[in-house]
Formats: sequence, C-alpha cells, structure tokens
Amino acid sequence: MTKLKFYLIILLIMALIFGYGSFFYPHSAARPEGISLQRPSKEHFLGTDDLGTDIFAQLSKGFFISVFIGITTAIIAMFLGGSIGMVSGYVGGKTDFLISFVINLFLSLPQLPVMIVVGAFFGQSIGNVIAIIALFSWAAIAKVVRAKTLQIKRNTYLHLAKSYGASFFYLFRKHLFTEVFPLLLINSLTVVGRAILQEASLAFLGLSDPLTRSWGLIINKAMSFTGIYYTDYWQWWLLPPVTCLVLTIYCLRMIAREAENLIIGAD
Amino acid sequence: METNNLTVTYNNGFTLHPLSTTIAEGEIVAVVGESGSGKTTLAKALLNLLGSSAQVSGTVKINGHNIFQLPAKELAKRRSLEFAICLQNSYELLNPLLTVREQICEVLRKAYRENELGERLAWLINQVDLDSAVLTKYPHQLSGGMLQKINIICAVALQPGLVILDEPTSSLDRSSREEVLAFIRLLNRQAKMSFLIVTHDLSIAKAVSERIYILYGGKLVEVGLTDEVLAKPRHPYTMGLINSSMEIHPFRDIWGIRQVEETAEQQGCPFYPRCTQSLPLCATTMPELLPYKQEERLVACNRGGVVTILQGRNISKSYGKEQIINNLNLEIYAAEVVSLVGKSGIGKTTLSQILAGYLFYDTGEILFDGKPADFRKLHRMKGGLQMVFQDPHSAINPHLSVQEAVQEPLEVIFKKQDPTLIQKALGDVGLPRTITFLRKKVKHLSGGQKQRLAIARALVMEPRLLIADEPTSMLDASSKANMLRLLKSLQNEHGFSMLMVTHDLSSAVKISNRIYLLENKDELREITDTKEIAPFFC
Amino acid sequence: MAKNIIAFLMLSIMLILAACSPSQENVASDQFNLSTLKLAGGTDWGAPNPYLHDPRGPGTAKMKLIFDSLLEADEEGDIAWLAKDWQIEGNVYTFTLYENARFHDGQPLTTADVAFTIDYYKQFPPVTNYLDVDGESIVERYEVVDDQTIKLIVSEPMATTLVKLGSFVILPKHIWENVSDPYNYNEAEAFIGSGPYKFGSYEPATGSYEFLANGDYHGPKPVTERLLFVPVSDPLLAFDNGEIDLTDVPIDAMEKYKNNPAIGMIAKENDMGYKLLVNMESFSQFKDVKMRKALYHALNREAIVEKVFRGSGTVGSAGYVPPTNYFYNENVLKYDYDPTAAAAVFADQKIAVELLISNTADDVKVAELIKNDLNNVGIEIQVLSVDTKVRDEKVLAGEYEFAVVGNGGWGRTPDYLRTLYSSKSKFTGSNPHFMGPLGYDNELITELAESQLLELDFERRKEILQELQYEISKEVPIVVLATKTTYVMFKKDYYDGWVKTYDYQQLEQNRLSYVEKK
Amino acid sequence: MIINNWNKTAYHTWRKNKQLLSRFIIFLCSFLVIYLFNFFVPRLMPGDPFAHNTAQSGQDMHGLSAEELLRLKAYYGLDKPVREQFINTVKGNLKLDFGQSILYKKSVIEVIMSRLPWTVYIMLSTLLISLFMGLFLALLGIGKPKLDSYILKIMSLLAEIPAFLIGVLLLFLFAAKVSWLPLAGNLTPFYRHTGVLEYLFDVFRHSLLPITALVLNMMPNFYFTARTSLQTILRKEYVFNAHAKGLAEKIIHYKYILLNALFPILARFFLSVGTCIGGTMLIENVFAYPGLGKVLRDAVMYRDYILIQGVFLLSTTVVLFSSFISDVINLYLQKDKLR
Repeated sequence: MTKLKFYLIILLIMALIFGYGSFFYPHSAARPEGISLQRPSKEHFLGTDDLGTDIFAQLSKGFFISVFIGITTAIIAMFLGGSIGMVSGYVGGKTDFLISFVINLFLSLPQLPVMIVVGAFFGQSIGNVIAIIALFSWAAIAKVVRAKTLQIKRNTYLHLAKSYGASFFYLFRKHLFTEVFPLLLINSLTVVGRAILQEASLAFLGLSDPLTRSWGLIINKAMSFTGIYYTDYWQWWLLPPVTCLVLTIYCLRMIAREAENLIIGAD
Repeated sequence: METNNLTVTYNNGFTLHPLSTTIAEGEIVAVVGESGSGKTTLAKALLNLLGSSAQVSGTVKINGHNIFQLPAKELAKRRSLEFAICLQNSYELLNPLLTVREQICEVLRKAYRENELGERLAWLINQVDLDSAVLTKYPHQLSGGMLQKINIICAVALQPGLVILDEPTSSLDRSSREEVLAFIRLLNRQAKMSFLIVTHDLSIAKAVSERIYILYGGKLVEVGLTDEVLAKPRHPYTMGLINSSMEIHPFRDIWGIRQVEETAEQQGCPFYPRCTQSLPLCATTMPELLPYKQEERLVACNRGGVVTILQGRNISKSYGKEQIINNLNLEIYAAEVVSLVGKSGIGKTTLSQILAGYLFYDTGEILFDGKPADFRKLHRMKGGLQMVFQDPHSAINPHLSVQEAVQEPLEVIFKKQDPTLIQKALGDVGLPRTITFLRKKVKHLSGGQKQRLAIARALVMEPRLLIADEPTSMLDASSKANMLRLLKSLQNEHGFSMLMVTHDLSSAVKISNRIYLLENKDELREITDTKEIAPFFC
Repeated sequence: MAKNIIAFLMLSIMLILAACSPSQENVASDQFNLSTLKLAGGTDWGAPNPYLHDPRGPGTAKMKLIFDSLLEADEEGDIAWLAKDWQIEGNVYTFTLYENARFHDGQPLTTADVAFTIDYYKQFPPVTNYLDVDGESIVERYEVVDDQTIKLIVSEPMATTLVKLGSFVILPKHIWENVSDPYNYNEAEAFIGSGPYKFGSYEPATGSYEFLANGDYHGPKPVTERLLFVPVSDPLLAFDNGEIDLTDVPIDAMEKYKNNPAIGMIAKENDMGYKLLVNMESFSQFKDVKMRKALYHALNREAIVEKVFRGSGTVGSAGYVPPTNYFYNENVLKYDYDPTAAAAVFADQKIAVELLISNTADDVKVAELIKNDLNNVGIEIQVLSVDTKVRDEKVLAGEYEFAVVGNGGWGRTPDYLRTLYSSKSKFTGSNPHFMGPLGYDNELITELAESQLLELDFERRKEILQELQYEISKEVPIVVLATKTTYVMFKKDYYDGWVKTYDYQQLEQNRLSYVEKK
Repeated sequence: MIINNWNKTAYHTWRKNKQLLSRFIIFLCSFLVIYLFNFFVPRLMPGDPFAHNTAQSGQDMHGLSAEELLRLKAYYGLDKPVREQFINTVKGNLKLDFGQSILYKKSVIEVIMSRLPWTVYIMLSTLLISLFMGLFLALLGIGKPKLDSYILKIMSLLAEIPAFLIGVLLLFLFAAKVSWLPLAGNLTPFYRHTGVLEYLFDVFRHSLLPITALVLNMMPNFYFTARTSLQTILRKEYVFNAHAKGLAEKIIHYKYILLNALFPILARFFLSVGTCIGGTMLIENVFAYPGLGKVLRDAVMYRDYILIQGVFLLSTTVVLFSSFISDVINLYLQKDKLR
C-alpha cells in the first residue's frame, strides 16, 4: 500500500506545482512577452521558448490539458474496450464472431490518413481529439479482455454460478471483474501516454487548435525548431516537458501495477 | 535408505518433526496419514526436493550418500537411477507439448542406448496394460488414470533402488489399481526395488506394504508391521484411523475421529486436541517414538499408546454349586466400543455386572486403568465407571421428576445441583430440556425415554467406561436404531469406552469396534474377521 | 542457459568494433580541382531528364546539369551558354551556337537539334515548359540559317521572351526522334545531354544522384570529377562529419560557425516571404483602404522577423518586392507598428475572423503572433491550421476569411506582381504567386502589371515595375508581413565557387556554381 | 476404457477446426472492408496531388496551366467518376497491376518493391532482436527477485519514452560523437563495394542506429509478455516433476520452460507486427532510411492516391495476416486446456 501512496504523492506534488504555475504564476502561457529563448531565471523558472512565451506557464497549463485528454481517452477506451471485449468473450457464438471482426478491423486500420480525413471534416475540438484517439485504442484493449474472458469462462465455477441462474451482471461483479480489471487497468494506462503524444500530432493535422498548450504540442514545437540540438535551448525547452511526460506516465503505470497486486493479492 | 532426525519447517509454520527411520533394500513401506499430515512433505524432503520454501535439517543417506551434501549435478544424475518419486497425480504432471513416448524416453535415455529404448518401453507399458497407441498421444488427450500409470512408469523406468509413490492409486479404478499394485509387487520381487508408498487409503497399505508409518500433524506416531498395526493399533490416532476406514470395516457404521476446531499452535503432542485419553501433560510435552512393550512396534504417545481401561483376568462366578462363568479373560481399550454377545441366559449379564462392580466375583482380578478396580471410588467419581441396566423401569424411581432423577448422583456425591450440566446431559441424549419436561414425573415417560434418562444420569458423571446391559432389547426397531446411534455418537463425542451386552449380533457389528463371544461358561473369545460374522447376515 | 546467450552477444559486438568503415579515398583528381563534391540529397527529385524530373527547383537544377539551354544568367544578367551570341529584331530572335558544342555520346549539337526540340516540345510538353504561355507555344516558326545559326520568330515579344527562349533545354535529335512515350522513357540514352556534367547514377530510394564531369565540354570546365547528392539525416551533423560540403545553417547555430575562418557563408536574401490575404468578398469593409492600412499598423511585423526568422530577414515592403531585390523601389510607402491607431479604427467594429494557416512550424508561429496582435486591437481571431495542401486548395477556391501564405521565389524578377495584382492574370495558376487579393480590382495596377510584361527594354521595364510597387504600397490590397533570409555555409578551403544569379537566390541550383569562373 | 478417449480427441480437433475456420472468415471480411477503406480514404483526403507544395523556401514553381492539369488527371485515370475508378482499380489489382504512382512516375509495384526489402530488413531484425532481448532479460530475472524488480523498473521506464525521442536521442548522442557510425541512408552512397561481404557489412553498419532505436522501443512489451508467461510456466508442476526426474538442466530449460513459454511469446510477436510498422515508418524518417515509411510520408504529403492505396493495402494485409497467425497460435496453445 505504501508504494501506491508514494506514486500518488508524486502526482499530487506535480499537480500542485503546475497548479501554482497556471493560477499564481505571473506570466501567461498564451502571450509571448519575454525575450525569446531566455535561459531559466528567477523570473522565468524554465526560461522562454522561441516566441518568448514562458515555458513553465505553458507546462503548467499543458499538465491539466494533457492529463485530462490522456485520462479521459483512457477511460473511454477502457470502458469501450473492456465491455465489448467481455461481452464478446462471454457471449461467444455469432456476437463474438461479429465483434472480433470489428476489433480486427480497427486493429489494422492505418491511423495517419484516417486522422487527416477526420481532421479535415470534423473541425477542431478537444472532443474530436479524444474521440479519434479512443477510436484507435479501444480495439487493442478489447482483444486482450476478450482473450482473458474466454480463459475465465472455461472455469467450472462460472458454469456453476450460471446454473444457479446468476445474471450476467452478477457474474460480472463477482467473478469476471476481479480477474479482468487489473488487466484492463494496465492496458488502459498505456493509452494515457499514447494519447498525450498523439494529441500533438492531431493538433498539427488541424484536429485541435495548434495554439493550445498541451505537452505534446510543446514537445513537437521544440523538436521542430531547427537549431534545437546545436544550441543548449533543448535543456529548458525540450527536457522538462519530456521528463514530466515520462514521469507522469511512469507513475500512472506503477499505480496500476500496485493496484493490481492489491486487488488480486500476491499470487 | 537411512534418515537421521530429518526435520522440515515451512515459513507458514507447519513443521515435520524430527524423524529417523531406515528402509531396507527390497522392503515396501507405507506412509499413512490424513491430508495435511505432512506425508507429501516427507516424501519430497527425503529426496531433497523441497527447494527454498522450507528449511530442511538432518541427514538422509541413500546407498550411503547423504543427498543433502551431494552437489546438484551429481544429485540430478542419481535421480531416476538410484531413487525416484512419482508425485501426486494432476493433469499438469506431464509436459503438455511433448508426446508420452518422448517423456518416458527422456528418463530411459539416462541409462539405455537409443536402440534399446523401444523394447524397454514396450515392456513397461504392457505391465500396466496400456495400449501402445498411447505413446503418440499428448497428455491432454489422456484420462487421469492413464496419466497416473505413465507417471508411475517414468518413476520405475530405470528400476531405481528406492521409489517413492505419492498416492499412486488415487485416481485409478479398481482394475487399474490391481494392475499397478501387481506391477509394484513384481518389481519388488524381481528387481529388489524398495518402495515408499504414501497414501491415505489403508487398504492399499494393507495390500502391498510390509511395514507401515502412521503420520499425524507432521509427527510419526506409530511404526510397525502393517498386519499387526492394522489388527492391534497401539496409538489412539491409529486406532481412530483404522476404525473409521470403510475399506477395513465394510459392514460397520463408520464414524470419523471427533473434529475439534483449530486450537492455537502448541508444542505438545499434535494429536492432543482430538485424543480421547489425553492428559494435561500431553499438551506440553512432545512424545518420543519409543518401542511398545516387546512387540516389533514404535509408538509416540506420552501414555505409551492406547490405554487398556479395563482388564478382567480369569474371572469366575458360581451361584452355589452352579458355575456361571469360569476363568474368563477380557480387555477393553480406551475410546472403543466392545460388544459382549452370546445366547441369552449364558451369563452375559452376570459378567457385565461383575465387571461394573455391582456383583461380587469369586476368583479373578479386575484392573481399571491398569490398577485394581476400587469400584466404590469408581462409581462416585467423574471419569469413573457407570452402568446402564437392561430394564429402565426398575433403574429409575418412577416418582422422581426428570430433573431429580438425573441430578441424583450429583446431589448425592457433590451435594449441589448444576442445572447446566443437567440441561447438557438431557440435550446429549436427545430429551427435551423444557421446564415442564424437567418437572415431569418419570412414571409418565415411555420406555425409550426412560432408557435415555438412565443414560443421561450415567453420563452426567462423565464416566471413562460405560457398561450397558442390553440397552436396546426393550425398544422397538426405530427407537433401537436411534438408541444405538445415540450411544455411538455420545461415545465418539466424549471419547469414553463402552461395553455393550447384547444378544443381537447385527447391532453389535454395527457400532462396536471389537466383539467378544461368550460361547459357554468357560469360553470367551474375540471375533475379529468378518468371515465369521458374515454368516449371521447374508 | 543465460551464459551462452551472453557469449553470443559479446561475439557480435566484437564483430562490429573489429571492422573499420570502408572510407572513400579522397584522392585529388588530376584533371579537375576536386575529385568529389558532396551536397545534401535524400529527397527523390525524379530522374534528371526533361520529362521525368520533379517540377520544383532542385529537380529542374539537376536536369540542367546534364541538358544545356541556349542562354544562362549570372549576377549581372543573361550570358552565353550554348548560343555564342544573339540578336533581337522585333519578333525575330537569332541565336548562333558554339561550333564545338557536342552531346555526351560525341554527336555534334547543331541547330537541327534545336529545331527538332522546339517541334518535339509542341507535341510532348516537358515537365517545365518554358515555351508555353496559356496552352500554346510562343515560337510561331523558326528558320534554320546554317548549322550554327537559327532564327526563332515569336508571335508576341514580351520582356520575358528572351529568358524563356534561353531556358528551354535542347534534346539530341538522333535519340528522341524515335521516342513515342517520353514520360516513361528511362533507358540510358534518355540521359544523354550536352551539359558540363554527364549522368552518373540515380538511386530514387535514397534520393542520391551522381554526376560525372564532361571532360570535353565546350564551355567552362566542370570543377569536380564527381558531383554527389547524398542522403542526410541531419544536415548540420552531416556537414560537421564531412558527409556534405554545403548546407543551410539555422540562425541559432550561426555563432558556432561564424568566426571559423575555414567556413564561408552566403545569404539568400529575402527569398522566402509571408503575406496575409484578406477575403474582401466576404469582408467587404476591408475594401476601404483605411481598414487595410489599419491592419498594417496593427501587426508588429518586426517581432515576426525577430522571433520567427530569428532576426534574419526584413519587414515586408508594402510594395511586395523585398528591399534586396534588384527591382526594389525604395520610396514605396512605409507603415510602422502603431496599435493605438489601428485600435481606434477597429474599436467599434466587433470583427471576428477565422485565420487559415498551414500546419508547418513557422506558419503556426506567425499565426500565433498575428493572433495576439489583432486581439490587442479588437479583432477576434480563431486559428484554423490545416495540411499545406488543404490550405492551398482553400485559398485558390476562396474558402477563407484571413489566410497566411508563405512561399519562396521573392528574389526573382517581380513578374509575380502581374500574376498577383493584375485582375487579368491572378488566379490563373495553382501556386502562391497566383494567389492575389480576392474581391479587389484596381484598373491602374492591372494596366501597369500587364504592360511591364510587354516592355522589351530592360530599364524601361524596371521603371514600370517600380511605379507599380508604389501604386501597390498606396492601395495595400495584400498585407506583406515579412521576408526571410537564410544562410548557406560551405568549407571555404575545399571549394568556394558558389554563385547566385541576378534573378535566382538558390546558389546550389545554379549551373555556374559547378563550373570554373572566367 | 481406452475407446472413449479417442472420440474425445476427435471432438476436440473438430471444435478447434471450427474456431480456426471462423477466425479465417473474420480475416477475409476484414480484408475486404480494409480494401474498400483503402480505396476511399485517400480520395476523401482534401488537397489534390497536382497542386504543388509551396511552403518550402527556395523552391519556386512554374504554375501548371488548367489544361495541363486535365491531361495529367486523364493520364492517371483520376478524371473519371469515383465509381468507375473503383472498378478499374479492382480489375487492375486482380491482375496485380496497382497503377502508376504520380509522385515517382513509376508503377506502384516497382516503387514498393524497390523500398520493401529495406523496410522488411529493419522490421524483421528489430522484431527478432526485441524478442530475443526481451526473452533474455526475462530469463535473467528468473530466480533473482532483486535483479528482476530492477529490470522491471527500467523496462517500464523505457516503455514510456516516446519512439521518436529515442530515435533523435540516439542520433544526437551517439552519431555526433561516434564518427564511424553513419547518420543516415542505408549504404555509403555511390561506394563501389568490392565483395558481397563488404556490401553486407556496409548495410549492417548503416542499419545499426535505426534498428537500435526501434529495438529500444519494441523490447519492453516483449519483455513483459515473456516475463509473465515464464513465471506462470515456472509454477507449473511438470517443471517440478522434471527436476524430480533428475533430467539435465539443459533439457528442463529448453524443452520444458522455453518450449511452453514460447507460444504466448510467439503470439505476441505476430501481434506486435502492427505496432512495429508504425514505429519503423517513424524511424525511417528520422534516419532517412529508404524504406516504405519515407515513401508513405511523401505520398501522403503529395496526396499520391494510387501510391497511398498500394502501400496501405500492403501494410494492412501484413497486419491482418499476422494477427490471424497470432490467433492460430493462441488456438494451438489452448491444446493443454481442452480437457
């Protein structure tokens, strides 16, 4: 339990720091006031980017946007993938056939062009971004959950419970949930990381306003700055967002792993 | 094989207490015990297979090498060659992705060259009557029984000196079980292979083993020749185990050893909580495995084994000139039901009343708990001796209320009435415990109720020996069955011994552990094997 | 089990370290100054022949290394190349070729080849067809005087006619006369030209090209025996590693190279620029010039140069043509950054606009600055960033309110003023030089823009263009934001013969950079 | 007693074939839908291949006149109504003619065939090395809990680092410092290789960086699968039984532990072909490696519909086929649970 708290605390600290950054920090994340590409100083904690906008402010605003996008996408993908996977694994027969056909379809869809097409037609909003990323992530989760449900279904205790006339919801709550949930949790968490990064590429494809301050965008802008590696700008423009990103996702993954151990106990 | 105080302690607290034994070459030993008694742990520990989950100490020498000092490679080389184990059967004992042939040949290759494999393999599989088509199959395609046979073949393939079989027959049907046992006997005779067979089924031990180890709670409680131990168990647990094994007593109503909820960990004899002849001493001291009298037997019990509660030596009695019983001998051990049967009028009641101390005897000697019986004290003490008479009507004063009748002995001896004891006694015998019933006069009770009341009165004194004279003769068939069941359950529950006099052999067989037949006034013998009893039934 | 895996790994690492890289020996070649000259390649610009090369700059330049045209241009103006000299009388252009001009297979190059090429281009138009204006060839007919001289009679002489006649490349008649489908013809003969370099090899997958020096070339001697275009992951790293000899240098990395004596730098001044297009059909209030001037005042264009171009470039001239251009008119009107004046104009208008931009990095930065500036003066901006292709299509179709467009070619002769501002010529082509102001027409500007094309006299044409710029700076139909200067660096001691032309900034696409200077 | 087992196994094989058949039908239907999808998605993408990309500085263009546009469209068959285009494409594809690429002015097959070997080389070696390393690290961790948790932490950290970052980091940290390590391309340009060995070695040297980047990206999830499946196998009784039989350590490792752990890992191997395609394309662009990734990026940039169709058809078929194989392996794997 202590390990779980440890990672939660890290996330909390980050949220506090970035909370300060978004509300109390004097510089705005949108307007470029400072001199461009300034070194981190007392005034600008993490220096400024090429347009002169303060990076720490951008990171703070980005934290909430990116984490929001990442987690909502993961939750949608988790529910969608989880329920579809479980139903198809549990019900079997025709529905299973149909659903695995859809899963296969989504797994092999080429992501890039579809995103461009959707970007061109649906216009800009965070909702679209989340919808598209979730669209491509639920299938992988569904496949894993379906395989697991099939495995569980073979146990006699399920047939027994069924013979007592247990409804699907009872079975779900009592038998399926404990075994499927940790698997679902871990797979959904990988979606968080991917979603944050994909949001950036989607923003560039016109799916969301490229001037927002999500982490993915900051990283993308820093990466596309021609001289980034020859000068030492990368130390305060590229390094912080990447470390924050990797740290956040790593914490989320560890929380999932600890939660898994707690739920099913050390086997 | 030779073990010297082999001890195993698991980190979850279970311990296999120090144990030193030897298995000679060509000897078949059975290890019997309930599940959780540590018999599988013993089997694995003997071959150093316990790995990191347990701390193992002591030495085990096989063919002179202490297998705990052998380097891993050397030990691995000797496995299957000098000693082998066949683990408890499960569907996952064989590699799912290799054919049966491959998995047997794997072992054979340790000693045979490629060209000899086929012939050896053929011999092995038809020993256990398996079709050669099995060889090409994968484990998941075979039934439990067939897997079991294959596992056994793997263990005995290279005819190692010692083979440990863990529950070899558990998932086999009758005919395959016979085949396996025959195969074991064949190997034992032909190849001088010694076997250690771990089982919970006494009939297997009886069928094939020469010596038997009885294991309880990680402690070796009794060791001896199989036939002798089964006939005359010396340790309370062994007796309880044998009494409750259907294979040995096909006709008897089977009662297990009494169950007691788990008590906290204690150092003393593991069997203490369920032992019927336990002393406070047993709770603290761990009994040693000591030889039992002169017999070729070892017993680990603080009281030296099963206690003989009552011993009657050459008792004779005559009314005037007429000799009733002449020079009879009889023994009653602790926590067993003995029946005394015989034609009516042959002197059964007389003998029972003599033994119960209600009738003087001319010559002979009666010992209670090894000491000459002081009947006066025995009738007035708890843990003494009580008697239930044949005719309930005369045994209880009809004018007393139920409560007065039951508490009479307490009132007289201990000068106090203890309503809870009364309630419990009545509850035990299945009589109502309401206030109205307690006040009811005895004369209003039926014959069955009176008899139950008599028993309640006897049990209030928590006797160590209860002698019941024809307790069911006055009862109709259904209350007779209930009475017999009641007596047996009370005996099993409280752990006292009971001598039941009856002329009805069928009820005797149903509930008693041993039966004495009084053929005539000077001939009293014990009927043991079922053949004699059978004619009375079929 | 794990032990023998580790052993295997150690073995493979040893293998790598043991082998040293097969470095190319850089032996100096006796005949030419350099043995190899390496430039950044990596993109596949098509096979270097008139029918297969990619229409954009690098593709055409590679083709022109192998195929010669009649004329070429240097810093001052047009110079002789295949044609020794040329006369113009009315609509008759006479060219006399060098006698010793030869194709790579030894065949002499004569006016017969020139004639054949003109006819062949009529039948099969090449990828960049200089001879074509609005669908038909500008050469009405030609007269072959003798092997060296040929008269080309033009239907309507214009200022650009000489450059066009001088630019089309000559095909060897003896090869192409029996080629029926030039678009799929890529045998070895298809790459026989008469230029200073012969075709070496072309690897489309890696976008690498190899050109070999043409020993007996009639014109100036090639400078290097092998000219290579090699794939590069990061140009600067490759330059440091010596994999390439010339590369663009980002402004921020300039300090590192500026004071290094061995490194030479040349600027491509203001060759690439950004402009803000206003759709006056849907926003008619911007038809009023006062509103457009207010836009100029509202935008801090100096910040764009500072922050987006990292200080290397100039604020856009209201006359569109950048200051470093040969035809620039200094006294065009200037509009400085005056947000309060602009705010006064827009104060009560409550304008809300969607700004269309492409999703490249610089475009997004420019958009961000513009958004902030216009928000300050009271114009609400919603940025729509789309794929570059989508932006071009929307602008050409007029589906935009404001749009930011950036493109190259501002350093050329400003005929693009005609295709942008003349009501007759704008929107006739598909590239940004045709994206004029939508919903705005001006008689005087259109008349001036069209007349400069027909003006044959160089000086007179320059005056018209400068007057045109002045008129444009008065009317400001397009808000010119800023132009960018990029720098190119090369190893001075290895080779520093890089030259630009009066009309084209890209020195690595200029044939003269690869031949010895007179 | 033996007889009833035979029909039991017959029943199992029948049921397995039925599942196999249904998996195959899913594969076919998905392929058809993907084929349709492949045809329409590029055409739905706004922007047309003949309008030129304008933004790069220094590349001015001569505009294509209107009727030149028409001629080009006719040449590529894009002027006909969409329905007709579809029929022609289907007819063409059946004859394995995938049309002419607009960007490269060559047949799509030719473009793909020239680039495919490089992409396949990168992908296959990455998949194999990641599988090998993942398994090796999982094996290393068995039985040494401290080391195992240490490796687990590193791997989960590595799994989080985005793919493009690994590529760039490798490029700038290693390539800049280690001079003999080539930065880009698949071969030393225009170098006359004397022997085949030297050619192969040159290919190897150039592919070192891209493959390392991809392996660092793919290895974690192989490691996780290998670790879980190894740990379940180790707890199985037949491994204990093998030790009890005194079989040689080598036999136990390979024929008992590895053989049984291999199937779930193989299933994961085929499943991750899909993700690997995405990763390879990214890395090809970072290291200018001439694979299908670069082709696809340019094709999408210039809306070369025909080439996009060809490349996507190939990649989706590969992904579909590999997920089909992984299903088959999973089915085959269930043999020990069919009781």
